[in-house]
Amino acid sequence: TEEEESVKVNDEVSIDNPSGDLAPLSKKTTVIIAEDGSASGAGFYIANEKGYFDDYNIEVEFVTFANSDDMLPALASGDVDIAGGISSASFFNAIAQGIDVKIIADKGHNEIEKSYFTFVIGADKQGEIKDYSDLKGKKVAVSTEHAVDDYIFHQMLEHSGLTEEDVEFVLMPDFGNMMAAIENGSIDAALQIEPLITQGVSEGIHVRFGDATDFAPEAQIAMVLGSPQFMKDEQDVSLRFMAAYLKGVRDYNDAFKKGEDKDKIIDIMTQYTALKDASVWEDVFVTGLDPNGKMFIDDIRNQYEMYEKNGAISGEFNFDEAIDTTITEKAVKIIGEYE
Amino acid sequence: MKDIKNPIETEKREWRKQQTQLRLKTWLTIFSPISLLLIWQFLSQSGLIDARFFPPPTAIISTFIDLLTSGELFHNINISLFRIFAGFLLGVIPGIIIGLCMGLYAPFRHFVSPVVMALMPIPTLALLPIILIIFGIGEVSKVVTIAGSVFFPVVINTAAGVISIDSIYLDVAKNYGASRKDFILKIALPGSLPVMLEGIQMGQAIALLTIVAAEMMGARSGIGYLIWTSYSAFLLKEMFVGLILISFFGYIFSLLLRWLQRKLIPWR
Amino acid sequence: MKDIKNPIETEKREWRKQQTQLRLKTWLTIFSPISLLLIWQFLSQSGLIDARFFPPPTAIISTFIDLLTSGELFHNINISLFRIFAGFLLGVIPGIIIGLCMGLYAPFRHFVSPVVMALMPIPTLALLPIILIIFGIGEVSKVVTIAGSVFFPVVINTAAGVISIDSIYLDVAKNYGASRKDFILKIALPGSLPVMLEGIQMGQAIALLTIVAAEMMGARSGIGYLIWTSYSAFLLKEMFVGLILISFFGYIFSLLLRWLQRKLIPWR
Amino acid sequence: MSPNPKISIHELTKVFYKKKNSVTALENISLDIEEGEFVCLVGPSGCGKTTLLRILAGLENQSSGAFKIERSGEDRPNQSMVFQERGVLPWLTVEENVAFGLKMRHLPKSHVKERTNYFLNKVGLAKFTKMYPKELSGGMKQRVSIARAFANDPEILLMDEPFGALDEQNKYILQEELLSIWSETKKTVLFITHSIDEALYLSDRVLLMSAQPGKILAEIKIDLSRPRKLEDIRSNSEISSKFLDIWRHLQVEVQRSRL
Amino acid sequence: MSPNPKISIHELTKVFYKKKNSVTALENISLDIEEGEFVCLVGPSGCGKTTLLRILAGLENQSSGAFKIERSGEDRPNQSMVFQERGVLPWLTVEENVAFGLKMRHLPKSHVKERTNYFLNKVGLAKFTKMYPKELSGGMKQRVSIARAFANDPEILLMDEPFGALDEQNKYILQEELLSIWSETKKTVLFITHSIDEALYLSDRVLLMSAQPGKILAEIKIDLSRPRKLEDIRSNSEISSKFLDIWRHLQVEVQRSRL
Ligand SMILES: Nc1ncnc2c1ncn2[C@@H]1O[C@H](COP(=O)(O)OP(=O)(O)OP(=O)(O)O)[C@@H](O)[C@H]1O
Ligand SMILES: Nc1ncnc2c1ncn2[C@@H]1O[C@H](COP(=O)(O)OP(=O)(O)OP(=O)(O)O)[C@@H](O)[C@H]1O
Ligand SMILES: [Mg+2]
Ligand SMILES: [Mg+2]
Repeated sequence: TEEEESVKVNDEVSIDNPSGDLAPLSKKTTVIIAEDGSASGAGFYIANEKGYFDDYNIEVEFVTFANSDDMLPALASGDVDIAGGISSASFFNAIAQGIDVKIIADKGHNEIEKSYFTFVIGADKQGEIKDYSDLKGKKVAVSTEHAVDDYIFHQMLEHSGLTEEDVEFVLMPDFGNMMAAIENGSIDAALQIEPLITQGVSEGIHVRFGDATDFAPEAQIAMVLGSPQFMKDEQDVSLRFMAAYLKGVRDYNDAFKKGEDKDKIIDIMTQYTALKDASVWEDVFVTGLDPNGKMFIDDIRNQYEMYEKNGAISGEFNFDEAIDTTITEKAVKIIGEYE
Repeated sequence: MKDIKNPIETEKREWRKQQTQLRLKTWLTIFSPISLLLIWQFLSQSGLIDARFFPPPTAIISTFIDLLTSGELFHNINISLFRIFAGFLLGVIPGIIIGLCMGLYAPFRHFVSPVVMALMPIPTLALLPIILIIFGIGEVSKVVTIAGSVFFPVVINTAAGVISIDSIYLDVAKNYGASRKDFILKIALPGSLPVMLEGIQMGQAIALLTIVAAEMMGARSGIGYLIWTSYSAFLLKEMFVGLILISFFGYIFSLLLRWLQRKLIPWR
Repeated sequence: MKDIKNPIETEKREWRKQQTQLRLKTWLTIFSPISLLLIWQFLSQSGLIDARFFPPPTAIISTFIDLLTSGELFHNINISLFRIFAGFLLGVIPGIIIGLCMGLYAPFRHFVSPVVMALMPIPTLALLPIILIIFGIGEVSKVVTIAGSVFFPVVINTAAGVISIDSIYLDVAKNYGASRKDFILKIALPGSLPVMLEGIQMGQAIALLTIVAAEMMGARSGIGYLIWTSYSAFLLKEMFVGLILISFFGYIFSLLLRWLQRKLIPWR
Repeated sequence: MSPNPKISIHELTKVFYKKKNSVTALENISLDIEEGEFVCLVGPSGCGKTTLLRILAGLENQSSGAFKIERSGEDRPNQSMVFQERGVLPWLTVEENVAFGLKMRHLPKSHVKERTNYFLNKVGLAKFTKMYPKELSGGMKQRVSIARAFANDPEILLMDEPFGALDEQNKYILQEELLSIWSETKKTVLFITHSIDEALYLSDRVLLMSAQPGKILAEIKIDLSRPRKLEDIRSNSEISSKFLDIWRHLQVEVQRSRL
Repeated sequence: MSPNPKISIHELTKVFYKKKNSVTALENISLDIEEGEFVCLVGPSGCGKTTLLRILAGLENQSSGAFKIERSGEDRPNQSMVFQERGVLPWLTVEENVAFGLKMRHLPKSHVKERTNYFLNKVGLAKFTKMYPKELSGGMKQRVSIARAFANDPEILLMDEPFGALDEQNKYILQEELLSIWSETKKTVLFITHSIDEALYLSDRVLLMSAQPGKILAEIKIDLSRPRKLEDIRSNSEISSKFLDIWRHLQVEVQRSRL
């Protein structure tokens, strides 16, 4: 549109720049990132530690929220520029209310057979629950309603041929609580997340139960969200931010997929996340982060349609407007495709 | 030198003036929340405050009516009231018993009070995981969460109430040969009642403050659940309905307790 | 007929007996938390309670020392103490001013009290999003969260304190021709101080209870942050360190306030 | 003195001991009180009057010495005390307060009811049975306290300045009432007062106590006929000289205790 | 009567009106008090004594009638009141309490200091200046209250049963002190009491009030020479007969108010 064109973006590339591509910003700019302390922020952490943001004269500041829904008001008001969130009805509702937040890049999907976000069952339930259909009549804890957790839960039900009535859905907003609830037998299974999965396994609380990619191989779990001001009015910054972020994600992939410089990356992860034990990082199924920032957009649309079908969406809006990957694509073009 | 005639007329006029003032004050009490709501309505509609985050009162009321007619609200209110009442009782009764024991037996008091003092400042929110481990996710853990936060003010005030009983009443009891049981029932319990009831009043306020936290684990209904799921789903009108309900019940409960106070301590 | 000789000796013996009992009670007060910790240690080590959820005190202490030596803890404590103090002051000072005004001016009281009563029962946790919208994610919103919960007990008790001043003192002030300013400074303020300080004490307790909620949004440090991120990451030893810190500061603050009470109302 | 006094106190001493610092409140008090006698104890503030009463009432232990209250053989409590104004239990109604002692002894309901009503009538509170003490005037509260003590039917009555806080007119009415009940029940009474006039009006014998440490300085027999009238006492010059006697004694003691 | 009395009260009436229900507390009180006179007001409980004093003190408005306090022309307050025991401000020290009236008038610091010390010495509290009321006995608190009123140097002094709650010996000591300060300062004093003995000992004139509605029934001049001694009063048969006079008057009123 006209408005977008009016924003002049300095996207000239020169090898002489500290980054080897885009020129640094003339003025030091602070970008505020909202996090919930999860490992899926790896791209931000690594880019920060490795100086990719510095190269563009960007300074990042992290703030932590209890969950991604709490970030929305802050994102809408411009208090934070970037947030890591999950797709949820609340996100779409907020957009419908005029809070113009954009989904811009991948921040977490399950790797085939190595899901970081998947079901676990109580360690003592292994004899009882062998197949998804054995969950019939069981209590399963899910951390949100009308959000990606719920969506995966429903995918699982569909896959196993069960209906909503067959399984008792237990809403439990805290993943830590799920560990406690499994341990004392309050629930039989839970849709749990790394690194709690690995921790719980090693402590004998629960065991992995199948893998989420069995029934939802292409589920988009977490996304990078951008504030409207940041995406529209500060494209100089957002483009550089995205370039740096993707460099961080690529280092992450190099480390966990190719084993390059793994110690350094794990060191960074122990610094930024609550999991301080480097040896445990060797065992966890890490979050899948696409090196080109690509998302499963069709899956996000499926999720949205499910929330709408369940009556969780109030108000009208155009789904496509919620997704804006132009900056990400431009950044990939500038730093090149990942092999 | 002032000189006024007709004493009764003078005082009657004075009294009428006072009555008018009293009525004015009652009007102020009614007018104040209404004017606040009107200001809110105006600010919200005129866009001076963000209507996305502060929907105008009329919109909240219409949401309220929608929820009410759908019957959903009644269910949520019922379940929350049950939890609040049960949690309240489960906090108050042991609070009174342990408080009385603390007041009556100095060694017990010295043994228990450091533990009470150490546990009291710990936030309910931080205790949720421990409650969950011990009591599971059922109704019990919600009731226990509320009970836990009600317990402390009651136990502390009951013990303080017993200790603060004027020693002359202890002398009276001793002089008239009260047995241990009679002493507890006729002196310690009624004597500590006024301070104890203050603790219970505080406990009631805290029970309401805790309902959201209590309904954060494994709940599928309740006012607290309504509030935070509405917020999580960014349905702010529904959230405000929940907040107003809490505030309304706070008012009802404090009326109830004041009534109870009048019944239980008619001698005050 | 009983007959005892040597009155002073008898009483001396009696007094010594009492002293021993007093010392015993002090010992009980120290012994009680220690014995509790020992029992916990035993249960946890022997596997009678789940050590993964209730790590033994020794393990918690060693985690405490680790955190302490890494310097991380100091930073968290500092920032939380700052937030608590700032929030406490920001709640107490307007609380006292508005409470005094409510106590002194009946129309103001009638206007403000319905609003205060309506807002009081609303849980802090439910107000977080609204606070966030208004005050952003910086320090301000954390301080405001604490201030908001401290404000209510202070304002209510200050107003009650002013109202409860014995009318004879008002007569004294009037009889001796006190001006409005003198009346506020010499009668209303000192007269309401004891009840006001009870409100402040309650506010202090609530400030601590709120720190976890306050540090749930946009924080990167603090004891509350330590508690809930530790728990989210299932690092229960760290969580217990946080809980113990809260409890410790609760103790310190109540000592401080008791000292302040002695200084401010020496006439009690 | 009769060989079997109702109350006999023998060399009673009370010391309050607190960390190196000991106060002798009573020193070698020896005293006999006859059955049915009305004895007033007068002395400067802090001389140990209350302490003596509390020892007799079993609320405090003596440091040395002994005392004995002769039992009549019937099932009645040893003593009952009438406290100052605050001794009425605020959470019990007038009726419940009067019945308190009887209920503590778990006597049959009908008996409790009967005695309570009898004494409520005696002190003129029959119309106020269901009221709480806060609704009563100071004088009415003291009536409750007196009715409670008499209803309990003890061997002896101990009264610690029961009328100290009342105004003179009310005080006089209550004194009259007390004498009337006393003359009916013929109880032995030990009565503390600050008022010489009160002591002269009420008692058979006035005991004068010294300032700390409390000793019995002198005793003065009042052998006016009963029922007494205030007019007689005020116009009787012998009583006037007794008043001045006691007054001078106390003046000396008060001066001494102020030095 | 002199043409210019210090206090002149003319047909003062006070009605308490509450929702259809009106109580006439004072009815047509007319009264003159001379400069330097010590007048005692005696009457049954509830007859309106306190109400009269409160009207004079400006704490209550009369319903009809008028009163006037003659001004001496100097810069001094109209009146100061000595309240019952509770009138001492618990949060001020002895010194601050005595200085209270002077400070409210914002007098120079040195002047406040001087007058405060003078009256603290007068009532024998010089050693207790920094103490809080809770540490004082009842008698000492009344001393503070009296010193505060006198230090304020008002045109007249109003005293509402200042010694009502004290024991007899302390009461006598304070009465002596009061008379000594009064004779020095020559203030006009209106003093309420329940005690006939107190009225006889202190005043130049005793005013007798009737039960509700309060009227002045009679006045009795006491023309004993000063300084007076209790011994003289007790042995003086004229005073005895005045005592009985007042007593009978009050008896009638008390009986009347009980019906
Ligand atoms: N529990 C106690 N501990 C220490 N000292 C005490 C105690 N009770 C009384 N005393 C002291 O014993 C002395 C006598 O006190 P007591 O109360 O018997 O006096 P009293 O004659 O009743 O005085 P009053 O006429 O003022 O009531 C006083 O010096 C008092 O300080
Ligand atoms: N504020 C008031 N409202 C209504 N009635 C009042 C008020 N103050 C006093 N009265 C009534 O006026 C009458 C006189 O009261 P007041 O206190 O002056 O009596 P008093 O002579 O001082 O009695 P006492 O000797 O007991 O102190 C009483 O009947 C009382 O009930
Ligand atoms: Mg005594
Ligand atoms: Mg009066």
